[in-house]
Amino acid sequence: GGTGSAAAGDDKVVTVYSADGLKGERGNGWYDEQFEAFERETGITVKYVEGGSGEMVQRTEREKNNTQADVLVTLPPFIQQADSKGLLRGYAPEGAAHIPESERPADGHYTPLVNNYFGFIHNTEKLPKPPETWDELLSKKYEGKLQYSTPGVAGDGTALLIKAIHDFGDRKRAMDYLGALQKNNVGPSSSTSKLAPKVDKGELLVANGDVQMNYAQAETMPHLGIFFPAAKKGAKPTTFALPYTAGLVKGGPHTENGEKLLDFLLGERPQREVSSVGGGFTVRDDIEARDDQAEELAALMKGVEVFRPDWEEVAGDLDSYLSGWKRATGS
Amino acid sequence: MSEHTSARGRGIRFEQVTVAYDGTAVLEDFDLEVEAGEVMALLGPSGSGKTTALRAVAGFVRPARGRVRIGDRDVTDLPPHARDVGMVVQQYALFPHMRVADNVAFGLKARRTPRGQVAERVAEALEMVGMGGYARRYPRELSGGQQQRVALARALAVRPGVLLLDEPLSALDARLRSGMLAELDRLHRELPDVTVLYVTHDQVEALTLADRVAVMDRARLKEVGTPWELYRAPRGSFAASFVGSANLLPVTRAGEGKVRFGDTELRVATPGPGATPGPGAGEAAATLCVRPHRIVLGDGGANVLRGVATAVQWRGATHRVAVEVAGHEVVADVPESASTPHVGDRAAVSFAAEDGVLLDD
Amino acid sequence: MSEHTSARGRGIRFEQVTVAYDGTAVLEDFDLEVEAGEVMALLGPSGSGKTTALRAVAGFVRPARGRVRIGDRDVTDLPPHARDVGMVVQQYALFPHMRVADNVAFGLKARRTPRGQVAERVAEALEMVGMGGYARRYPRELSGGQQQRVALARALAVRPGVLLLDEPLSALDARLRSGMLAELDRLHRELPDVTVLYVTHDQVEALTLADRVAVMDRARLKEVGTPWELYRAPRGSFAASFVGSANLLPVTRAGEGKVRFGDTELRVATPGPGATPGPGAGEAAATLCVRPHRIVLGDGGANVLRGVATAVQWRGATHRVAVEVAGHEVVADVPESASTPHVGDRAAVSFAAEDGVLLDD
Amino acid sequence: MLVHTRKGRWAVWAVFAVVFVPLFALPLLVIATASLSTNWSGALPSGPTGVHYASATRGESLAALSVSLQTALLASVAALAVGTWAALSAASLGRRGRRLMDALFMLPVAVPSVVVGLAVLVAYSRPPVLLNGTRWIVMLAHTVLVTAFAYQSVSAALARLDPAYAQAAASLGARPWYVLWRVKLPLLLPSLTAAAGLCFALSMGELSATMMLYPPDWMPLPVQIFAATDRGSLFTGSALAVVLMAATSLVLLAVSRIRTRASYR
Amino acid sequence: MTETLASRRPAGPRVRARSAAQRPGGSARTGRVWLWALPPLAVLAVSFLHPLVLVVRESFSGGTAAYRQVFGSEAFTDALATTVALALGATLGCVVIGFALALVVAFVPFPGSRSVARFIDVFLSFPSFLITLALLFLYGTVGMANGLWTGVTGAEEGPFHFLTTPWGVLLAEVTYFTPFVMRPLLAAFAQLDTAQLEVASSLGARPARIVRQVILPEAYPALMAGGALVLVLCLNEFAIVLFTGAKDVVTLPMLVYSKAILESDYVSACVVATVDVVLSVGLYGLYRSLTGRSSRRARAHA
Ligand SMILES: Nc1ncnc2c1ncn2[C@@H]1O[C@H](COP(=O)(O)OP(=O)(O)OP(=O)(O)O)[C@@H](O)[C@H]1O
Ligand SMILES: Nc1ncnc2c1ncn2[C@@H]1O[C@H](COP(=O)(O)OP(=O)(O)OP(=O)(O)O)[C@@H](O)[C@H]1O
Ligand SMILES: [Mg+2]
Ligand SMILES: [Mg+2]
Repeated sequence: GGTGSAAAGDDKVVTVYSADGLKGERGNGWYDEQFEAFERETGITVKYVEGGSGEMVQRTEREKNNTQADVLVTLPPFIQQADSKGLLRGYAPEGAAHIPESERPADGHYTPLVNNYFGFIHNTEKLPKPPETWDELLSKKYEGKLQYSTPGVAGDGTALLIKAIHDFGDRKRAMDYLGALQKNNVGPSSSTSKLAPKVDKGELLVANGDVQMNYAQAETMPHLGIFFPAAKKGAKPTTFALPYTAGLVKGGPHTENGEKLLDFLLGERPQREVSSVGGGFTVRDDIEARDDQAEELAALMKGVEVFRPDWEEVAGDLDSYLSGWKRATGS
Repeated sequence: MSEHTSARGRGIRFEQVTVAYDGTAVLEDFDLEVEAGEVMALLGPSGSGKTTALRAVAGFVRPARGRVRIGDRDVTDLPPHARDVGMVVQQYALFPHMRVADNVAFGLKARRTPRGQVAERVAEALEMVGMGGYARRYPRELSGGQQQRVALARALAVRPGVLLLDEPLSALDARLRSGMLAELDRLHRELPDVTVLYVTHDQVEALTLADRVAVMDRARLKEVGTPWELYRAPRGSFAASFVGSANLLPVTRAGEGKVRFGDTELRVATPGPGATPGPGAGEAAATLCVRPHRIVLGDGGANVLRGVATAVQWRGATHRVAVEVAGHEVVADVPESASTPHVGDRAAVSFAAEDGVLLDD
Repeated sequence: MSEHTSARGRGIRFEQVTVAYDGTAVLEDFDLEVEAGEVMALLGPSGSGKTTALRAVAGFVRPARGRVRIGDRDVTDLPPHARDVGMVVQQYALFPHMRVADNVAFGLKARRTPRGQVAERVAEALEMVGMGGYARRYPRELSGGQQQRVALARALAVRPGVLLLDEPLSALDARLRSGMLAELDRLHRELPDVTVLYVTHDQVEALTLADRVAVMDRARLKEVGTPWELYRAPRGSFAASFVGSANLLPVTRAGEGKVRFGDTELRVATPGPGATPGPGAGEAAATLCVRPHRIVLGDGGANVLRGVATAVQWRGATHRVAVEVAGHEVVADVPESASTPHVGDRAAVSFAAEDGVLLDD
Repeated sequence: MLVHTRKGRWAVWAVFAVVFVPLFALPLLVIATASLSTNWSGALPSGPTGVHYASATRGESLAALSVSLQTALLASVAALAVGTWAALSAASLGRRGRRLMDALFMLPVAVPSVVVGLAVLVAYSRPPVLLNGTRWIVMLAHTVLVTAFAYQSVSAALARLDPAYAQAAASLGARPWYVLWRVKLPLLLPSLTAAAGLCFALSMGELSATMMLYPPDWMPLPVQIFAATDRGSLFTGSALAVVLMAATSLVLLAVSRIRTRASYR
Repeated sequence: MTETLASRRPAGPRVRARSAAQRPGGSARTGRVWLWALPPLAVLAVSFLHPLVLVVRESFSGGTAAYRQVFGSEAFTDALATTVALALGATLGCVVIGFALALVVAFVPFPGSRSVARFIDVFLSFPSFLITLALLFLYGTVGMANGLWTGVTGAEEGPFHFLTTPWGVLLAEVTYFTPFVMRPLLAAFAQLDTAQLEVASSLGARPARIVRQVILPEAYPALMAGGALVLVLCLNEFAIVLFTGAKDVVTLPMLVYSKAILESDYVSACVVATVDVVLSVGLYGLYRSLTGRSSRRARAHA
């Protein structure tokens, strides 16, 4: 992380560019613990830069001529975007075999590290029972009390589009719905994280979020509840995975160390700690976490259908998704 | 020149005014009354507190003690704009971003003079100071004297009840100055109710324009009186030497109407207004004041002093001759036409008994 | 006072210098030579271009035409700091962020005077202007006259070869002023190589301090000469009236040594240095200059004028008596002691033949 | 000195308070309060606590603070030097030259700082100058972003500077650089310190461009504040912000202690 | 306090004579002057102009197609209008409020007014998004202000709903940018010749007139310079807008951000950025020529 001191010995370092979320601001996040353990084990220091999920890709691309990063961690569809720009090179880390194949690309250019799910939040005080379906959100009582992050601006906003398209079955119906929702929507929000305090305060009744983050936030925000609206009455609530996904950067200065880091992070112990320390879900199917957090998280996800968007397609069609949404909502 | 109702008959009164900067008093227990319609000149050495006294009247500085009255109002706590004074400050302080005409119009507009009158009064004031042709200039495009005249016009234009002038003519040449003096004089005749407090270091200005003169020294008032009084019968040696030039001779009293200067006994007609011929007066030390122009060369007068000429200086209309008598330099201003001794010659000078004034100190 | 090598013998020469602001010339075809070591006083009405002339020497303003030389160097294109001049500007321009001592030390440090000497020379300069006790003050904490003296000390401290003084004593009272004049005089005797160009509007200053006086009017040089010449035998009426006061009487020539004023025939001894008794001179109009103090009351002189007293003004050492003669006001300065007529009385005044000077214009 | 009556002064101060409190005091107060709260769900916060400060003064945050301070110090000094130099030389140019300089030095603020960040990154991630991944690129970007402010303040002050002082100095034999150093710059000092403070504070708070640029071992505090708030840790973020502001005000205070006698008041 | 302030005398005379001749147009001299301007220009060129040129070049990398596309989009024109309107409004607000506050601090000082001025400076170091956040706690629908209101009146809802409108952005920008106006103003006020204020007041001018006719013209260059900065900064303010999140507040810098970062459309981002730069410079130029004219009127030749 930011040290302000001179870097350690040159070849005993690895540089990670990562989307934010896995590092604790009190030095107690998943990254914090794992990086420390990694250094203890291998003597390699991790240098870390974080930013928005899209930003990190942009930055890696802008630095192509003098690459600094060895490992890039970000969320879909940005990891796919990075790959399509040719920023990543293939590597199959040691633990990768335990990750379901459907979650990994054939060329092995990237691997999920920590699982996370898209979700919604509601104020448990003013709205004890969360809405079950999308349609309920059109009710008058949500006027000016509902907000979702802007698709195209915030990654989670894009995710909301994806879920809507999935739930409504096709793009047109999803867009029509979002157009109708606009009268209740407060307006764009660049960042999802800003929505949680608003919901907790009762400024908003409903907003979008992600499970790992909201779960962590609930610690300081007592009125926060997580839910997943269903496509229609009676249907199962749905969500999809938004895993933190890592790839090795092509031309990175310490690629070997990067490989070691990926191996380490996908190792058994770090993956076991994903839920207890990170509030997320392990990506390995051979590990079952048993700590309290893991059980609570599992309870949350109970009965929720997890679908898998075609990220390649999303990455390719993102522009048309966005223009469609803009047209529908008049933004 | 008709209306100036607000100005009627308002004098200035300083009551025990003390002004201090950082603890040192630069005006101390200052007591002075300027009567309504009077022109009072303030004379004094550089740094004696003249400007400070004016600033206290204008309200730029708050006395640490004492009160300032204008007319029957106690203005000590009043803001400057409510005091109806006009001031010309020593450094002019023209508004650099306004043209000359706007500078002069400023006070008029501030007092909401009807628009029609403003232009007329501005033109009038500028004409009065001979700056009619410069109305559209900016101050920085004027010479020093021109700037000063604009500052004067700016203060005159508002026709305040009280006019505070801080060396308003110091940057002007003698001719222009006497022209301006005549203008001020004329103005004062036209507006006899205006009270004027006037700082100057020019004797002629003080003597010709002022009804009375106040002499200051080191933050204190030394003496007040009509020019004539101060000139002819000053009380103290400070005022004597400051108003006009003076020979101040250390003498000892030698009986009624007589003093002794060195070896010479001199006759003096006036014992000095405040001289107290007390018990020891017979031998008491005193100071005799004789004006240089009252001293003539030669031994024709009642009192004759003999010595050696040490300097002769031509000063235009006069020669100033210095003669050393009994270890003291006695200065005489003699007409240019008189024949003067050479430096080093023995010379005698003399003066009439009534031209020697015995001072208090 | 020992070293000031750079200063040796450098005069100032204006060669056809023209300075214009926005197209109007404020100094026009100005030709003047100030010799090395000379003190030249610049006299002239407000706005006549005196300051501008000084600024041209200092390098603050570039002539549109003409050259300025200091010594044998053409400095017209030289930056101010390379000219070795010291200047006291009319508005002082003391550095507000420096204490008095630092202000005075500024020029010395700028010229890399050895550190040890700086303090000494600063103290000396401040002492000279009587500001020794104020070294640690900031300029804003000084009175007007004190600021001016600091400005003077600042210019004197560097002992420049050329000293440009723009009304350096205007804010001082008469006593202090004459003290400073004496100091300047002493300084000039000690440093005889310093060339001084001195703007003043004080006659006594000009006459007593200057070796020569240059009179300016409306951007042009009118007349140059020693004070005595200008006073006793001016050529033009402008200089005559500007240097000292003057009665300028319109007369017609009436033959050798005679002129006619109204009905009266007057004798004049000098035909005026440049008077050209040409063919028509017999009846030509001319101006006769008579100094007021050369006129006496009564008919004792060679030329007697009779009229009515119109004003009597007491001016301290003298009375100024105005007598209307043939529609003209003739002014006489008579000693205070003389008895004066009352206003409205018939009065006669007279002057000697040699006191009337016939002017060129 | 403008309002002389006691009543008038109180009236003015009342108006001042009415503008000042809701616009400036309250927002800051909110942040300060938030930094001491455990949660803020209703109109008022609850649960006074100091834990946020405990984490805000942790090693990593302190390192970030020191990074911010160093960056801001270097950037403001560099900006002040360049800006002052530019303003001084612009002042001696003709009207048109001055206009051109004005426009050029204004440009950096006319470009969205995101773009400045990206552009600088692009330009210095390729040979011959490789700055990305080093702290210098952050300092460079900050300098670029704040130079305009230094330039503006100084040239505005220069326009008001009375030429008589420089002239008097020159006539005393002072060479131009000496005049500059002993007369002009001291007279400009109030504006220079104002500009320095402005630059420093701006650099301390810069986020948009820094986000694009900062190398792993040079993370300024605002980035950390952003990271904290962005994951919903508002209160920790607030505490960090309070630390940031406290540090900034301390430095500003020090700068304002550079007393100058050139001010009349 | 007032006494001691009022009593300080100006040390400085203000001789403003400066002749045209003083800046001779000799080409040698001009050349030398430009030589002096060279070092800072070089620094600017290397550190900033060069990257900027890269941006502009990138924007033309596909010919003018990208431009045509950007100009054709409604989102762009809307953003353009919003950006300009917001910037103008915020500039006006900052100039007015900054001038008023600076006046009080400088001329009607109260104990601690200096620290208040410094306090306002601290906003400069505020990451601007935090202001939005703070305003949310204050004026949000369930914020303190509305909370107090409903608490006192018992009403259902408080009266403050402006946060998610452009007014919210305006408020945040005014809060954030006012120090940019105040700082140079306070510096300028500090150098005002007190004697002018005194004389004006003794000529009968009340405070309002003195402010208008004496102080304002003197401080005008500083005020306008501050205003110019704020204008340009507002045109490019991004974090505040980003974090306010209001339906109808999308500005050009936000467009740049979303294009460059999230849509990964660097070329369009460069196009919008270029347009933004041109807009900023254009508005700045317009502003300077408008204010410059009156400032020249106010201080001709200065
Ligand atoms: N910057 C300027 N722009 C236009 N005119 C100017 C400028 N500076 C001076 N002048 C004019 O030039 C003339 C000469 O000015 P200068 O300062 O030389 O006069 P001066 O003889 O020193 O007068 P004073 O005794 O009043 O100081 C004046 O009429 C003045 O108005
Ligand atoms: N702001 C200040 N701080 C400290 N002392 C001051 C201040 N202003 C003036 N003084 C001092 O107060 C004394 C009186 O000043 P004042 O200006 O009244 O003198 P003055 O009689 O007008 O002199 P001058 O004829 O030289 O103008 C001077 O000794 C001066 O140094
Ligand atoms: Mg004075
Ligand atoms: Mg002059």
